[in-house]
Amino acid sequence: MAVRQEEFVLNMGPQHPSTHGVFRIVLTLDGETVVKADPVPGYLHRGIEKLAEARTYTQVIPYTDRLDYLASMLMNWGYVQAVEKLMGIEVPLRAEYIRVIVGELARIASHLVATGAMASDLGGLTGFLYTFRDREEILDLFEMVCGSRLTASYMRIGGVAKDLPEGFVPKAKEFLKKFTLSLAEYNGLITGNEIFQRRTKNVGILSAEKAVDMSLSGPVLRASGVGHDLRKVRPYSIYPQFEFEVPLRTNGDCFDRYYLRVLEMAESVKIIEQALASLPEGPVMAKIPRIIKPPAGEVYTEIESSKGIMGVYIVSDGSPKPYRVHFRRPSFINLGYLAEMVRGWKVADVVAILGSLDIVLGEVDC
Amino acid sequence: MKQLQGCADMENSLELIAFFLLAGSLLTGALMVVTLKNLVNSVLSLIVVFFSLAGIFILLNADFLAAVQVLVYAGGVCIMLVFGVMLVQRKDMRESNPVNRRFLIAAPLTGALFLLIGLVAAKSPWVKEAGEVPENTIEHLAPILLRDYVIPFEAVAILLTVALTGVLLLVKEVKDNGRSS
Amino acid sequence: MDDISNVSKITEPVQKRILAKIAAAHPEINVSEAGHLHVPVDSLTAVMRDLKENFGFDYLSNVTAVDYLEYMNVVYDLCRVGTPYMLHIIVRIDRENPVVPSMVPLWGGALWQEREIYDLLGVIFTKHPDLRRILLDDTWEDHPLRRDYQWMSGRD
Amino acid sequence: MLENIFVSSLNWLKNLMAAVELPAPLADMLILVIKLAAILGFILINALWLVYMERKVSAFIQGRIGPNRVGPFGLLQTTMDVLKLISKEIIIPAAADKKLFLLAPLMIFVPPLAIFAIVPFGKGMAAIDLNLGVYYFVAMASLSTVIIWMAGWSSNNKYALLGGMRVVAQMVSYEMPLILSMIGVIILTGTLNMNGIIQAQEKVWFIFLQPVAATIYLIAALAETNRTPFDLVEGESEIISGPFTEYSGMGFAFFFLAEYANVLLVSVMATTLFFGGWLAPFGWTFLPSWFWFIFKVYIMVFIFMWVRWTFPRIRVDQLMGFAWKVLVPLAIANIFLTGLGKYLFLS
Amino acid sequence: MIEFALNYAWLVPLLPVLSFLTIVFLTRPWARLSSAVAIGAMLGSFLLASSLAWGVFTNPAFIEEPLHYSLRWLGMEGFTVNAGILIDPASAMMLFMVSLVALLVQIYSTGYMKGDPHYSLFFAYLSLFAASMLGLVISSNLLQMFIFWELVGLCSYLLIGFYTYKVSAREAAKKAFITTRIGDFGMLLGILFLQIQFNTLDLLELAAVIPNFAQLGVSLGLLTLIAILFFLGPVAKSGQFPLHVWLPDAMEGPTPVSALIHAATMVVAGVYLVGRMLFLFVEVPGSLTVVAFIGAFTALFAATIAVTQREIKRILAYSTVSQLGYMMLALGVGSLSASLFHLWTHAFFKALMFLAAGSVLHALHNKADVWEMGGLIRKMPITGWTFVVGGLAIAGIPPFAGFWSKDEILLVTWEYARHGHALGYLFFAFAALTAFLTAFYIWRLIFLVFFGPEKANDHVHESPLSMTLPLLVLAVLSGVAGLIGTPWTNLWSTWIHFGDAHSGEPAYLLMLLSVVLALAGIGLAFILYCKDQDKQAARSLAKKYPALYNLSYRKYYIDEAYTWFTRKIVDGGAKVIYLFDIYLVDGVVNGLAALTKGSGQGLKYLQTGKLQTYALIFFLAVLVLTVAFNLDSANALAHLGGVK
Amino acid sequence: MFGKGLLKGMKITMVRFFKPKETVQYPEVRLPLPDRFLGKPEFYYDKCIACNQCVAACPNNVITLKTETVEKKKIVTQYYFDQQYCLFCGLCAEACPKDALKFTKDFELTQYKRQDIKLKFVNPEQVAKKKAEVLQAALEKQAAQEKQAAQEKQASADKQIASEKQAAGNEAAAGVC
Amino acid sequence: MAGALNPSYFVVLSAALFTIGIYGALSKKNAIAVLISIELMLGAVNINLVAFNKYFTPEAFSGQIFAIFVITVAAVEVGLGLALIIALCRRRNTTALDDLDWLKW
Repeated sequence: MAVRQEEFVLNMGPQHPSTHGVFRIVLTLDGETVVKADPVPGYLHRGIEKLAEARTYTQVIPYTDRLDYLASMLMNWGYVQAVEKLMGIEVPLRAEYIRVIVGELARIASHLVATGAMASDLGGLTGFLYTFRDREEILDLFEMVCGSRLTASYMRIGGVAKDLPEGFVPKAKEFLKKFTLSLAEYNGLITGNEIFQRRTKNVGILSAEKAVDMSLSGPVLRASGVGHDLRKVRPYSIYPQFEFEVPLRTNGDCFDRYYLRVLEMAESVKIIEQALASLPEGPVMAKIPRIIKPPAGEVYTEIESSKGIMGVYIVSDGSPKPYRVHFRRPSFINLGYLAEMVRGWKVADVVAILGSLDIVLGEVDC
Repeated sequence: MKQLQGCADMENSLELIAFFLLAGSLLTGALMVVTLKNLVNSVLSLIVVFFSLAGIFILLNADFLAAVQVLVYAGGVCIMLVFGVMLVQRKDMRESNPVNRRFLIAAPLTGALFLLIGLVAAKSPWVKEAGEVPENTIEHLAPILLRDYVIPFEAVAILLTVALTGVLLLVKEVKDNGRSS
Repeated sequence: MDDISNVSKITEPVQKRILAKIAAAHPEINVSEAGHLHVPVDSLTAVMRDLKENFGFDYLSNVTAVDYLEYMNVVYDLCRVGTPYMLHIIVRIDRENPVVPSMVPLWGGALWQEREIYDLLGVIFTKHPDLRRILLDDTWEDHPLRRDYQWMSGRD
Repeated sequence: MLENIFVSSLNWLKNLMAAVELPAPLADMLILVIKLAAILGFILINALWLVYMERKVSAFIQGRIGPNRVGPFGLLQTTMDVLKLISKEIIIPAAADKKLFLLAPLMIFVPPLAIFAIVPFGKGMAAIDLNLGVYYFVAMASLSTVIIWMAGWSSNNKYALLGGMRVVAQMVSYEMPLILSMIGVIILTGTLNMNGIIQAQEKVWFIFLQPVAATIYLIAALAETNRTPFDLVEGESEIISGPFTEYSGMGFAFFFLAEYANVLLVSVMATTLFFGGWLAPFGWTFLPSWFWFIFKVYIMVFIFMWVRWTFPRIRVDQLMGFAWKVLVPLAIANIFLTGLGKYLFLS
Repeated sequence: MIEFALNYAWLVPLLPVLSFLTIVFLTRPWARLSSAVAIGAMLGSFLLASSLAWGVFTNPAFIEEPLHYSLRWLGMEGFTVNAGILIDPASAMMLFMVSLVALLVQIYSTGYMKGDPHYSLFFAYLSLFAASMLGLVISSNLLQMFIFWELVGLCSYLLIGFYTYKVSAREAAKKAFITTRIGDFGMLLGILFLQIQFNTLDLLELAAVIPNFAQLGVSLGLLTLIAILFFLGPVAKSGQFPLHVWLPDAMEGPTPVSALIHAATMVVAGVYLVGRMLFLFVEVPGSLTVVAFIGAFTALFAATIAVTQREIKRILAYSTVSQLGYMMLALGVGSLSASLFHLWTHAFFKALMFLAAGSVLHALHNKADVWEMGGLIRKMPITGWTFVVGGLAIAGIPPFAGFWSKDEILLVTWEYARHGHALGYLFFAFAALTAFLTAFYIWRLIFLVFFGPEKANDHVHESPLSMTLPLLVLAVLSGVAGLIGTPWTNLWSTWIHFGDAHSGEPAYLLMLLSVVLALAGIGLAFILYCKDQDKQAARSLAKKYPALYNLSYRKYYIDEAYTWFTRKIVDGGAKVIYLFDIYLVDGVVNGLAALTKGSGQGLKYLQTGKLQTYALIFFLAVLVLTVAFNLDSANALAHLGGVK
Repeated sequence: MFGKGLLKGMKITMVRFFKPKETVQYPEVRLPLPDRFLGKPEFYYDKCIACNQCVAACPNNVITLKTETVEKKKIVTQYYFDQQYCLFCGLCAEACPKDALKFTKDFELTQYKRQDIKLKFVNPEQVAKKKAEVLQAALEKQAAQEKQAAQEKQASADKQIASEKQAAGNEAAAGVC
Repeated sequence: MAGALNPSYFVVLSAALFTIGIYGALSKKNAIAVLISIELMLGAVNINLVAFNKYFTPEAFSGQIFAIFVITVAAVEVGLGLALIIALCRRRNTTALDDLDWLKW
């Protein structure tokens, strides 16, 4: 309705049901239409980069868990990969396979949260619970592997902490079989729902040029039609060995960003199936010195995390503790464009757009 | 017979009680409408007025009219007014309904008017018709409204349509670029 | 494993060629052994514009800074969308007067990253449209990611 | 025996009053008060039970178990919740309009209560058998708009105000299709009396004669009760809790229970208008009429809950657009067709 | 069908009116639908008109006794106007011709105007124009005719200025409107005089009473005045000499408009009107001579201008002016049938040439300079060859249509001269020279545009079928339309004539002369513009006689003269009047106003503008009045409340 | 078109309505935990060789290890595990060469008092026992004839324990504050 | 019988309501308040109409029907009045009737 006359300021957050954590957006509204938005992050800032400077290389790993805690495996992976590159360590093949398996599982888990949260942001709470039901199974698998459900700390410099436990492979296969059915359920309940489509299609449209300009990455970028997935574009680990597609959508609206994640989950399932089928035997740790002292120098590596490009920049001064660690957090950079994206949309669309960006505040605020 | 008489008495006194209750709330509400400082409160007490009015109508054997009153006024007009108030008055609602200096003249004038009409009403010899309002008003109203008064009825319908259109045109926002929303 | 080495077999020479080309185009750039480009701060904007417009590095992946106590480095990582090629650009700046031209006019993606660096390291980006603290409180003093930052209390 | 259990007990009460020689008007009034008290009790108990039912239904749909600790199967859960809420402090925001803020939760029960007075719960089981039945429902139902708006406005909170504005826009818009969908039924029956409407469905329920009207009614009823997919008024992921944001303790409990009272109300109306009210299906009159009525109402309530836990929320402009561009024209077309049909086949 | 057409002739103009209304109010957003509506209506009109024409021409009774329906339209004391329709052979011919050309032009326009943002509107205007023109043609009454006359003027204005974004188009539209207004003003005065003097405006009645003007007490001088005033209208509308300036500028409109309005139909309305009012002119000695003189002069004058123009449509426009002069000349020498015959044939070949020119412009994206074209016939064969047919027709090469009508005009002029009118020889010379020039400039155009070396126009291609189909139809008509008026089968003059039917026997010498003149013109054009690849001869000729060339190229500086006239004379006069106005008239008025204002100044303070104050006073008054009127009588209160 | 997706969704939820539930009643029913579960840590005193590697491995300085050198052998006298700062990363257990530190499956870590969160794994008896063992071994190694000297040493060790106890008590009191 | 209701009760009630309405209409600054007061006056009229209908022409229902028309017209009036006020407010940023005097002098 047209409540014109005065614009009024609505302080959304830091405690709000759909800001996905402690995050605040100061919205200037005209009626229900957003005129201006000013996102205020930082409520979850813990200074992980500073903390890392006081810890040995290995000790940083548990802290990376706490970046994107929905896909902690991938965070671990991004960090250890950087250190490995700095030191020039060759990771055993079995370890790479395990990394791919748990990494893709983590990607599925993260996308499940995004999918469910998107549904619940739009008022469909049931979808949220359905996705969490399946996410629990992935977390069970993680628990089997490393003893933790959320903050895995599973990867080590030079490999992974432990070999896969007994019974993991069959259980994972069983999960994948079940999960394919679950995907159909999400598509029926959420994707195919006309109300959901009305709420998300052509809302918060992001052009490909703008997405590249704003350094957006991950599903947000690919939903705008830019096929920049590091697993294909700059393959790391053993991704070239697997056959999978990088799904692309072209409209760049909320629906595309949502649906792209659903499609990516299906692709991840494919990758895991292949990896499980061809899992080689062998050690899971490379031979590394007891005290990790990388040579002085700096390195920047990137992996494709569930939210986008996760980059790690490490400066070493030759001591056992990193001189400087910087994480390029995809959520943080993706969120930088929120203010532009929500302008001109309704309050309800702000929620949808924020949900479709899929941010994790642990990662944003670092 | 006596029983019946008592019954009628009872009925009458109940009616009277009802009348005074309704009239009391009606007038209180009306006074609140014109005296309250907050316009929103005024509008909300208008709802009280309309409800009491509906009660009076029921007392006057006009139940259909009472329902119309509630539907149109309490349900429609008041919401419209509330919305209108919100649209035009955004800051400081507390003092939104002030009185101007003219009330110094208006108050005695209206008092006199009331006295005049009251006097006339009190002194008039009311000659009551023998008949009673039939029970089932709606069945009697419908044919009259749609047969004898069909032309005024249609005229009012057209009036409503035209007025609605006019309202839309008036309120339609003109955006800065000259196009209307 | 073979596949991976194949990939790097293809990409590395190309990457080197790109570096050589850039070095040829901009003599002021010093290409290190590890393939990092050391760009003087004065010619940063020009070099970056050239890299974006003529070399096709259209994606600013990462911006950060490092405090070396004597000086500071601002580090940029560029990449070409859809290709594996990346550039690692290092700009040395004065620690006492840490001023760098903002990359926001070239890449909107620098918007928040530069704010973060300003917040945590105190590097000032000229012509940045909205240089405020982003993670820390507005009333916070000093910049915690500098190496000489002393924190008041806490376990570490 | 079962059929008349309520009616005969009331008659017994009447006889008792006659025996003690209470004056007739007074006795009538007393009877009416008793009836209304019974209805109030019915509403409150049902509201409590419906909260429990909603929690169970949502849990079952989501693969959970739901409340199961307090009492058998958690039946006493909501009772305990209400007790807890009653014991909580009533917090009034400093900037609120105190009188209205306190008045709103009290008033919220008035429209449902007033409407339930005319609902025929079974054969001859209406507290007041009003001629204007349906019309009265429409008139009264429009009131809750003002009350919820009152709550939103008086809270002096931006989310509450947004919610209040939404409630006005939404409920006024959806009243149109709601009323228009009823008109089809009224054309068929020729009466506004709810008993009359029920009795007209002896042969066939109006859901079969008026499927379009029934659909429109159900959709509009969802919107009128502010339930998903039309729960924009509360819209917890957008505007926290809308007009109820600032309410705590008992005020909140009132609104919460009133929502279920309203759900019950629209279900009752749906049952009456389209599902034959207290008429037994297939002639299964071995169960009393009031049982059938309650049974059907609960089926309707279940459908409302089912819908709520399946769908996401619609957006404000889509909501308004849907009402004015889809439902209203459809309802008008339906009225036209009904009139035509009646003219062709029944005259 | 014929019966129906005769009875419902009023449907002919009504159908386009309906299509106009439909397009404007209903189908405007849907371009294709709009054009379909317009063409459908026009087709209906055409079918009706053709069966009407068939009915009229096959039934000799109608030729002598026109069909005439009328009904009372305006009526007041001493003044009654009947509106109606009058169908005689002339109007039947016009109906047929107008509806046919309009139909073809509309079909053509679907291709030509494709993609225009105001596509629907264009068809609406065309429909309105067709309706007005058809209405004009069948009007039985001068007032009615005048209304349609103005309506066609309005449509012409709208359509010339159709490209509202072009300054030149807007200017041209204004020019056309104002210029024709001068003539219309005269014509309106003429109509008023007729009404005053003869108390009727019905054409048939006027035809009956005017010959007896002397008995009715109307002086010859007045009648002469009426005739001259009347003639002003056609002079302006048909672009005769002093008021012809608007017609070439009117080419700023879309080409179909030029073809329909400024070549085939509207501009000939003047000729038609003079033809209709011939009974007036014959009564006034000398007036016909004026008509003839102006016609002859215009013919030659415009032809000389056309020789040097560069824009393709401008050449055709001057050609139109010239041909209209021919028609006027024919009327002036008293031959209605020759005039209308030329009108008939001219409509086809000129419409054809305009449409073909439009096709060329369409293909060249509105590059209009003929010097920049060339060799187009290879790329646009249909357009080219139909244009050639048009050129042959206008040049007067037998057996194409133009030959017969032009020959007829030459013949009647010659006979006019032979019958003792000294000026007749001059007219004949003018006509003959014009015939030569006509052939020359048209073929100059053809050679420049369609033959010769190709210019750099790579992407030129033939126009779509919707555009070429009308061209083909018109080409066929240009070829054969004259055959109904050959000296051997002179059907035409048995149908349409004023006074006695002209029974011409073929004047072979004149025919020969005419053909020779035409061939000479074509030959000269061929030598100068086709054979000579570099056009050196043409250029050197222009260089050699710069005065002549410039005079022609600058259109005899008539526009400049008019500009000078309005600037100096009219503005000067206006200035004098202006001074008078501001000092004398305004002085009085201002004085009065000051008086009023002064009194108002004092009283205004009663009006506070505060609504509630008024209401307060109002209620106070009610109260006071109630009390005052009722307290005096004893039982006032009871009386007041006396409800029975 | 409109409505098909809605009906499909309703079908899915209806099917779910009748399917078995996913959740379990927690205190009564417990899901099996994997072996690697990182629950409450447990310290095997006897295995510990006081190498301090777990202390070094912990990113958060959770572990404090107090040792005493008895007869050139390090003896753990106290092992604090400050659970409130633990990240449960498992690096300590991984670092332990003797598997003296392990994480159990016990995940109910809540305590009513804050000081209870800080785990003290070593009780004095164990220390005493260990010390005794070490001493015993030393004694056995040494000549049995130095009984007198050993007796004295035993006495001094007892004293040591007493003071240790007191210190622990003080620390607990400080924790409460 | 003294107790029975007669028309004068209603007429007096209506008079009271009417005068309150007039008072409001004359003395309120806010245009919406004036509009509300006018509604009160119309309500008073309706009381009279219905009361007279009951007591004088119970069978004819003219009073009730007129009351229906009055209610309808009143709704129209409020709608249009509000629209005007909103339009005015947009333009002049005031709802005070006294400020709407730019037609004076």
